[in-house]
Amino acid sequence: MLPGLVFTESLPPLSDPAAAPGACAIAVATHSAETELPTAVAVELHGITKRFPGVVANHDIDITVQRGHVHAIVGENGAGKSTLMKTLYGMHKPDEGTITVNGKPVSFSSPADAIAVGIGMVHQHFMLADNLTVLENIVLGAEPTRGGVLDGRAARRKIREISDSYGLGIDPDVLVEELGVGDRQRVEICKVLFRGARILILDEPTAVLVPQEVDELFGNLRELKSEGLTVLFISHKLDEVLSVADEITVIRRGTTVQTVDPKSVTARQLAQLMVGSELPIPELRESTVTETAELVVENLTVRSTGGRAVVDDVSLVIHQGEIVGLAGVEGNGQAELVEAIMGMLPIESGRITLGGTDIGGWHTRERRENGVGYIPEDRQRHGLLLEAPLWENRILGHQTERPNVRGFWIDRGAAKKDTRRIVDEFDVRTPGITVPAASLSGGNQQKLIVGREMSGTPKVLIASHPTRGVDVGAQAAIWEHLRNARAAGLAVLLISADLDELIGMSDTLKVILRGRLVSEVDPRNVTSEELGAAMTGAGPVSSGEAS
Amino acid sequence: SSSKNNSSGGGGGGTGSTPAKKTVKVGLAYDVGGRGDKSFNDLAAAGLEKAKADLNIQTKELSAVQGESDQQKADRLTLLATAGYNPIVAIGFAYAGSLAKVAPKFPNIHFGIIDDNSSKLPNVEGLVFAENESSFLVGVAAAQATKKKNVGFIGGVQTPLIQKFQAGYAAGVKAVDPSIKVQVAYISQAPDFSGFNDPAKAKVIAEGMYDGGADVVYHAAGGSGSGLFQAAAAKKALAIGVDSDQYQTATADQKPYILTSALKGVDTAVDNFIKDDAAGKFKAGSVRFDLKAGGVGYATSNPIIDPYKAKIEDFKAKIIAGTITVPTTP
Amino acid sequence: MSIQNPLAPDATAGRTGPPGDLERTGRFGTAQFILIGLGGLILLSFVRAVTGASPLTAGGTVGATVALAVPIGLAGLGGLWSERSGVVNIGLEGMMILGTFFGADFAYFSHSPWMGILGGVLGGLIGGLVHAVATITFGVDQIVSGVAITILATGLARYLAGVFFTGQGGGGPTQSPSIPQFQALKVPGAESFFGKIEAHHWLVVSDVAGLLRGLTTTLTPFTILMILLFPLTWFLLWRTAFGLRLRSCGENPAAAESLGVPVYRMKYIAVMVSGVLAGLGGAFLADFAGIYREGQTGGRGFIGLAAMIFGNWRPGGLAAGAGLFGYTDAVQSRGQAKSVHALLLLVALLLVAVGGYLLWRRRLRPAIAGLVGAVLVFIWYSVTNDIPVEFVPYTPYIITLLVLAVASQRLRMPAADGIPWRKGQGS
Amino acid sequence: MRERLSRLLLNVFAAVIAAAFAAGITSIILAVRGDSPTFVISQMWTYGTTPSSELTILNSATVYYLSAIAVAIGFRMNLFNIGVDGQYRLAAMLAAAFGGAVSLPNGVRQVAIILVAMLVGASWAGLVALLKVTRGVSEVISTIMLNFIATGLIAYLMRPSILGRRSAVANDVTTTPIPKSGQVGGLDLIPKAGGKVYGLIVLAVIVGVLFHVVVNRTRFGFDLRATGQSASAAAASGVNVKKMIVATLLLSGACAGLVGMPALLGDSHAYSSITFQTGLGFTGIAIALLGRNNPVGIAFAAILWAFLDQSAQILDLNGIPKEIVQITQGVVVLSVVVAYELVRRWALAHQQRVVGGALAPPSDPAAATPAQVTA
Ligand SMILES: Nc1ncnc2c1ncn2[C@@H]1O[C@H](COP(=O)(O)OP(=O)(O)OP(=O)(O)O)[C@@H](O)[C@H]1O
Ligand SMILES: Nc1ncnc2c1ncn2[C@@H]1O[C@H](COP(=O)(O)OP(=O)(O)OP(=O)(O)O)[C@@H](O)[C@H]1O
Ligand SMILES: [Mg+2]
Ligand SMILES: [Mg+2]
Repeated sequence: MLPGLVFTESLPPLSDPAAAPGACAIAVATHSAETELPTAVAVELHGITKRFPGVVANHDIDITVQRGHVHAIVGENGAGKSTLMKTLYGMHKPDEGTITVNGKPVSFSSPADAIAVGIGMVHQHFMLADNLTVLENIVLGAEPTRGGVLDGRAARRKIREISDSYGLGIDPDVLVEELGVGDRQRVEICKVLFRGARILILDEPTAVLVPQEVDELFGNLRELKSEGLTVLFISHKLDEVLSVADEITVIRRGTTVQTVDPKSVTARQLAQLMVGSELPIPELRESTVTETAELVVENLTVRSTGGRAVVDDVSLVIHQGEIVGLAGVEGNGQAELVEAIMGMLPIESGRITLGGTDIGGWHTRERRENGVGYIPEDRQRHGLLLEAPLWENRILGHQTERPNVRGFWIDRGAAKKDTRRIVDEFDVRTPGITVPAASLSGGNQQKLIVGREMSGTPKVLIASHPTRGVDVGAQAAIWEHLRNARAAGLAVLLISADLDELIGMSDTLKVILRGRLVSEVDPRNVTSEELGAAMTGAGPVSSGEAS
Repeated sequence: SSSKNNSSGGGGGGTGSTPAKKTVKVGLAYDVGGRGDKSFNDLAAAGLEKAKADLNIQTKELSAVQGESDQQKADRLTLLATAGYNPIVAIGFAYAGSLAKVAPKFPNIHFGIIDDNSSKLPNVEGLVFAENESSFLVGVAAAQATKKKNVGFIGGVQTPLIQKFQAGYAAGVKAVDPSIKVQVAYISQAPDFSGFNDPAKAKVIAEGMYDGGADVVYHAAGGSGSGLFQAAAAKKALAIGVDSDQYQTATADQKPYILTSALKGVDTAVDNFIKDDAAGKFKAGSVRFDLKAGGVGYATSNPIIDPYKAKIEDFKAKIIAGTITVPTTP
Repeated sequence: MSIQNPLAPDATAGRTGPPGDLERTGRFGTAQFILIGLGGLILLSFVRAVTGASPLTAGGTVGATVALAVPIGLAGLGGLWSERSGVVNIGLEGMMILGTFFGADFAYFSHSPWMGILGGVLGGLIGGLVHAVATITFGVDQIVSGVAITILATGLARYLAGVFFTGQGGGGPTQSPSIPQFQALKVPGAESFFGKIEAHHWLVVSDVAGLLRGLTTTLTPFTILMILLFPLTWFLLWRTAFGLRLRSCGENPAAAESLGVPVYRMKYIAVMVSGVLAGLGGAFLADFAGIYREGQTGGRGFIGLAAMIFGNWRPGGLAAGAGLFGYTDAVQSRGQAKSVHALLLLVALLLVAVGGYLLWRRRLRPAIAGLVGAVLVFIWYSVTNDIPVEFVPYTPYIITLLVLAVASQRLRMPAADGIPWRKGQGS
Repeated sequence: MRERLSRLLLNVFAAVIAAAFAAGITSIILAVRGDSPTFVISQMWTYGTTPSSELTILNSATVYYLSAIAVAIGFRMNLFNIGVDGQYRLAAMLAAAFGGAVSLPNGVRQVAIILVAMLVGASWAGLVALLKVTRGVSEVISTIMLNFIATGLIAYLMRPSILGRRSAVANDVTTTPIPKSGQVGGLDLIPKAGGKVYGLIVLAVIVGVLFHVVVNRTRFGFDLRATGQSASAAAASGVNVKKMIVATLLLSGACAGLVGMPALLGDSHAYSSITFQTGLGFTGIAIALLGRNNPVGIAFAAILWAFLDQSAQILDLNGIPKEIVQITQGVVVLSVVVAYELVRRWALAHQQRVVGGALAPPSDPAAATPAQVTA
C-alpha cells in the first residue's frame, strides 16, 4: 500500500504530523501526566517486537499508557493490535523489548503472571465456556474457596457487588450459552474486574454491540476510569474511539505510527493515519428499487424449542434492486428469521415466496439453488470450512451449481478457476487458492464469502453483518459490491449491528423487537440515535412511520 | 485302538545315538491361550512332558492368538512342518480347516489334531474324546450328592463341544433321578469367547444357581471355572471341575467343595500319539478316547466322592458295555 | 441495569436450578428421584409377584448388581474424568487390563487385598500416563492412542504375567494363582432376619427386604470404597475450584488458559486419574473373581464408556447407566431365560408409564409410540414362555439400547472434548 | 504438484522416524529380557518376507483394508463406527447362509452373495443411523451395544433348526457350504507362496478407488467431508445433515459387509461362529487412523499391520514371547501418529513461513497466515 512509511517514536509525542502521508494537521496529544510522578504511568511498552513464522506482527512498538486513562489503539485488520495486547497479557513473550507496569519492569510467562500484577484482558473473540454458568466463568482461576470447596455464596456476593457498582446487570446463575452477545461482553468485563484488575485491556469490545450497548459500556468505562483504573481499548469504529479515549495510538503494519489526542483529530484523519485512505461512508446512490417483489415473507412465525414465538407474525417484501435493512438488538429474532428464510429452521406458520413460488417446504439446498445467497452472521461456524482450501470453500453452499460441479462430479478445474476470479474481483489477499481458509485474516475470509455468494447472479441475498470486524478498507469494498449487485436487480436483506451501515445502505429499514416487526423507518431521515431508540422499544421513530 | 501299549524305549529301528531314547522333533500348535492356560492347552503340554520321559524330544510349541484367520493357523502349521518337525499336533478343532489345507502339502509328516475327526487324509489322525460320557458320570455323582434335587451346569461358551458336556451331564443326572432339576447357563455365545475367561461372571451365575436351589454345580467353562469354586466355597455347596482333576489345583478353602472333576485325557492322547508315531504306529483316521479306552473319566481324589463311587462305576460299566448310550446334544 | 435482559427473551429463558447451584441441575430434583425409585420398586415387586421370577429382587441380585456394575462404573468414571478435561479415552479397556494384572499381582505377592487396590492404581496410572503423554504433549489423535494403549496393555499384561506368575501355584502367562480377596462385611443377624422376610414373597415388603439383605451382607470394603468414588468425583469436579478448572479445560481450554489455568497440567491430572479409576475397575474385577485371568475384562472398558455417554458425562447418570447394566446382567446371570422373560413384562409396564407421562405432557406422537411399544412387548411376553437362550447373555445390551431409544437424548458432551489442544492455541 | 510431492516425502519421512522409534522401544524391551534386538528384527524381516508370509500378509491386509475403509467412511464425517465388527460378522453369516441356500448361475451367485452381505451390513449400520437421527442416540454407544447383540443374534440364527448345520464329525456348526459355483478363486500373484491371493483383493482395490473418487471427486463426497469438517457450515450450505448421517452409515455398513467376503468366498466357503475371523472391526479402527483415513495411507497401514502380525509368528519358534510384538504394535501405532503430528506441526510452521513470504512482510501482514483457528 504505502511504501516508504516513516516509523516514528510515539513518545515523546510526535511533533511532525507530516510523517503521516496525506499530511493533515493533526494536533499532537499533550500529556499533562508527563509532568507528574513516573508512577502515573501505568504501562510502558518499549521496543516490542514479536515475530511469527514469516510474519513480523509487532515491530519496535512504543506505547506509554497513563494511569486512569482510556487509551485507544487503532489500526487496520492484522495491524498487530491483538498481538501486542496478548504480549502485554502474558499470552506470549515478546522477542524483543521491555514491558514496565507501574514503574516496575516485568516479564510474564503466562497470563497468570499478568493477572497477578493487576492486568486483565477482554479478548476479541469471547473466551467463555458456554456450558458453564456465568459465575463459573467469572471465578475460574480465581475461585473463592472455603476449605477447598468453591464458595458460591461469596462469589455470588462479590459478582453482585461488581455488577451493581458498574451497572453490569449480571445474573451469576445463568448458563453462558443462554446469553446474548452484549451480556457476554459484560461477563467478560466482570471477569476482569473480579480479579481486581487495575489495568484493563479491551480488544474490540464493541464489534458486536448496538449503540445503546456501546453507550452503556462507555458509561462503565468512565466509571472505571473514575475509580483510577486504566483501560486499553481497541476498536475499528473510529467515532467511538474519539468519544471515549483520552489518548489514541495508531498502529500500522506492526508498528506505532503516532499517538494523538482525540480532541484534536477527526475520524477522517484517523482513518488516513491508519490506512492512508479516506474513511468510507456507507451510502446508496439513486434508488434502483423496482416493482417486482422478489422475496415475500407473509405472517411468518417460528417457535423456539421451548415453544416461544421467536419470530412472530413477520411480513416482509423485498423487491428487485432493493436493500431492506433490519434493525434490532441482537437476540430479537433476526437470526431465526434468517434461518427460517434459509430453510435451516422449521417454520410454524406463514408463507415464504421467492419470485412468486412458495418455497416454504423447500430444503435449504433448493432455496440456494434457486438463487438465494447467504452471508452468515457467524462466518467461521456457518460460512467456511476452515481447514479446507479456498477453492473448496468456493464450492461450499453451491455444491450443486456450475461451475463447481458437472453433474455428479466436482469440477475441480472450473471451481479453482472461479475461485481465482473471486480472489481477483473481491481483492481477497491470499498467497493462493490452495491455502486453508483458516489462514486468511477475518476480513479476507469475509470477502471470500461475499464474493462467493454474489457469484452466479443470485436473485436474493441474505446478508447478516457483512462487515463485522472488517477494517475500513475492506468495508468499502463490500459496500461497493452490494451497491453494484443492487443496481443489477438483486434483492437484499441486510442485517447489521452497525446502524450507520444500516441507515446508509438500506432502501427500506424495519425494526424487529421480540420477534415482531415493530416499525418501519425512512433511512433517509433517521439518525442512529433515533433508530437505536426504536430498537429498544423506547419509542417509535417519528419519521416515516409506515406499515 | 491305540491304547496304553507304550513303546518303552527305542523300539524297532532305533536310530538313536542315545542308548535308550529315540530322538523326535515334535511340533505343537496350541489353541488360543497356549501353554500356561491352566486348561486345555496345558493338558496337551502335560502330555508332551509325559512323552519326554520315554523319548528324546525336541519340541517347538507355537500358539494361536485371539481372532486370527484360518490362514494364520495354516501358516503356523506350515512353519512347524518346514522347520522339520514331525509329528505335529494341533491342539483344538479350530485347526481343522487349516490342517486340511496344509497336510496334503507335507505328505511325509504326520499330524495329530485334538477334538476333530473330520479329516480323511492319509497323514492326519484325529484324537477325539467322549466328553459326554465323563460328564454323564459326574452327573451321576451330582445326582447322588444333591440334597435339594437341584443341580447346575455352567458352560463357558455355547458351542457344540460344550453342549456335549451339558448333554452328558444332564443325562447322568436324570439317569439317577429324573425329578432332579438341572439349571443350565452359558456365559457367552460364540464367537464371543469371553465366557472361557470370565471368572467374575461365572461366580455370579454360580451364586445365582446356588441361591436358586442348586447344591451341586458342574462347569465346562475353562478359565472361568475358578469363579464357580469360589462361589461354592462361599455358599458351602458342591462344585464339579472339568478336564483335569481340579481338586488338585484348587486352594485349600475350596478343596472340600470340589466333589469331583470330569477328566478329559488330552495329555494321554498327546502322549500316546507321539509315542505311537515314534514307534512307527501312526494310523490315519481317528481315535476316540472314551470310557472304554480310558481316555475320559472322573476324579476320585476328594474322598467325599467315595460313597457315590459304586453307582458311578455301575453306570460306567453300562456305558462301556454299550447298554447306555450317552447323548451328545442336549 | 442492562438493557439486554428485557430485550432478549432468549437470555433468561429456560433458567432453572436453585441459586445454590453452580451448574444447572437436570430436570429432576431429589424428591422426584426418590419418587421414581419408589415407583420402580413397586413396579418391580409387582412384576416379581406376577411372574414368580424371584431373582428380580433377591438379595443376591443386589450383591451381583453391585459387583457387575462397579467395574463398569469405574471405567465410566475414568472416562468421565478424562473427557471432562477434553481428552477422549477409548483406552479404558487397556487401562483396566493393566489394573487386573497389577491388582492381582500386588495382592498375591503381598498376601493382602489392600495392596491389590494399590496395584490397580499403579497399573491404571501407567496406562493413563502413556495416554496423557501421547495426546496432551504430542497431540496425537485421541482415539488412535486409546486403541494403541489397549493393544499394548494386552501384550504387556500377558508378557508380565508370564514373568511373574509362572511357577506360582496355578499361575502362568494367562492367569494368576488365587489371590487374597476382600470379604463381605456382614451386618450380624441381617442375613437371617431379612432372609426370612424375603422368603415370604410378600409384595413390596419382601422385595425391600431382599434389597436390604443384599446391602447388608454382600458389600466388601473395596466395593464401598469404590462406590464412594462416585460422590467424591461429583464433589471434586462440581464443588471445588480444582474441579471447575478441570472442567473448564474440557469446555473451552482457550478461556481457561487466558485466566491462568495450567491447561496441560489439568489435563494430565485428569487423564492420569482416569487411568487410575479404570485400573481400580480392573483390580476390583480381579478381586471379585479372586484371580487374574487374561481377557477377564471382556470389553467392560467399552461398556463403561457407553455408560458414561448414557449418563451424559455426569457421575449420577453414569451410576444409573452402570447400575442398569449391572442389574440386567445380574438378573440374566442369576435367573437366566425365565427372569429375562419376566423383564419383558417390566419393560412393557415401563413403556406404559413413560407413554402415560408423555400423554400427560401432551407429547402425542412419542406417547403413542411408547404405548404401541408397550402393547407389542406385552404381546411378546404373553405368547412366549421364554426368550431364546442365545440372547440371554446379551440382555443388558439390548435393554440399554432400548432405554436409550425410548428416553429422548439430550446429550451434552464437553464442548472441547476430543479436540487436541496446544498451548497458546487460543491466543 | 510439487506441493503434493513434498507432502508425500514428509509422510514417508514421518513413517521412517516412527519405524525407527518403535524399533528402538522394542529393542529396549528385548534387551531388558536379554534377547538380541537385531536378531529379532532380522528374524522378523526374514520370515515376513518369505513368499508364503507375503501371501498371508497380502490376504490379511485385504481384509484389514476393507474394514479400515468402512471405519474411515464414518470418520470422514465425524462418525465413529465402532460397529464394523458386528456388521461384518452378521453380514458374513447371512451372506454365507444365502450363498449355501440359493442356486444361481456362476458369476451371478457371487455377486448376489456380496450384495446380500452389503445389504446386511448396511441394515445393521442403518439401525445405528436410525437411532441417531430419530432418537439422538450416540453412535458410539449404539454400535458397542449392537456388536454384542449381533453375537447373540448370530448364535440364535446359527441354531441347527434355523440356518446352522451341525457337522457330523467336527465340533462345529456352520452354514451350508457355498458350492464351487459360488466361490471366488484365488490369484497366483506370488510365485512359490504355496497358495493363492484372495480373488477379492480386486474388490478391495475397487473399494479403495471408489472411496477416493466418491469422497474427493463427487458432490456427495463433498457434502460428506463438509459435514465432517463443520456440521454447522454444511447445514448452512444446504446439506441435509440427517440424510448424510444415514447415507454415510449405510455406506460404511455396506463396506463393512464386504469385510468377511474374501475369506468366505475364497477360503472357508461357510460361516462358522467358531472359526470365522473375529475382531476385524477393531483392527480396522487402528488401521484407518494409522492411514489417516486416506485410501492410500490405509493400504500401507494395512500391510504394515499384517506384516507385524505375520512376522511375529517366527518369534515363538525362537523362544521369544510373541506378545512382544503386540507391545511393538502398540508402540508402532503411537510412534507413527506422534511422528505424523510432529511432521504436521513442522509443515504448518513451514506453510506459515511460505504464506508469510508470499505476502512479503512486513509490507502487508494483514493477509498473512496462520492456519490455527482461534477459539
Ligand atoms: N499466533 C500467530 N501465529 C502466526 N501469526 C500470527 C499469530 N497471531 C497473529 N499473527 C499474525 O500477526 C498479524 C497481526 O495479527 P493481530 O491479531 O495482532 O492483528 P489485529 O491488529 O488484532 O487485527 P484485527 O483488527 O483483525 O483484530 C496477523 O497478520 C497475523 O497473520
Ligand atoms: N494461534 C494462532 N496461530 C496462527 N494464526 C493465528 C493465531 N491466532 C490468530 N491467528 C491469525 O491471526 C489473524 C488475526 O487474528 P484475529 O483473531 O485477531 O482476527 P480475525 O478474527 O481473524 O480477523 P478480524 O478481526 O479482522 O475478523 C488471523 O489471520 C488469524 O487467523
Ligand atoms: Mg485483533
Ligand atoms: Mg481480528
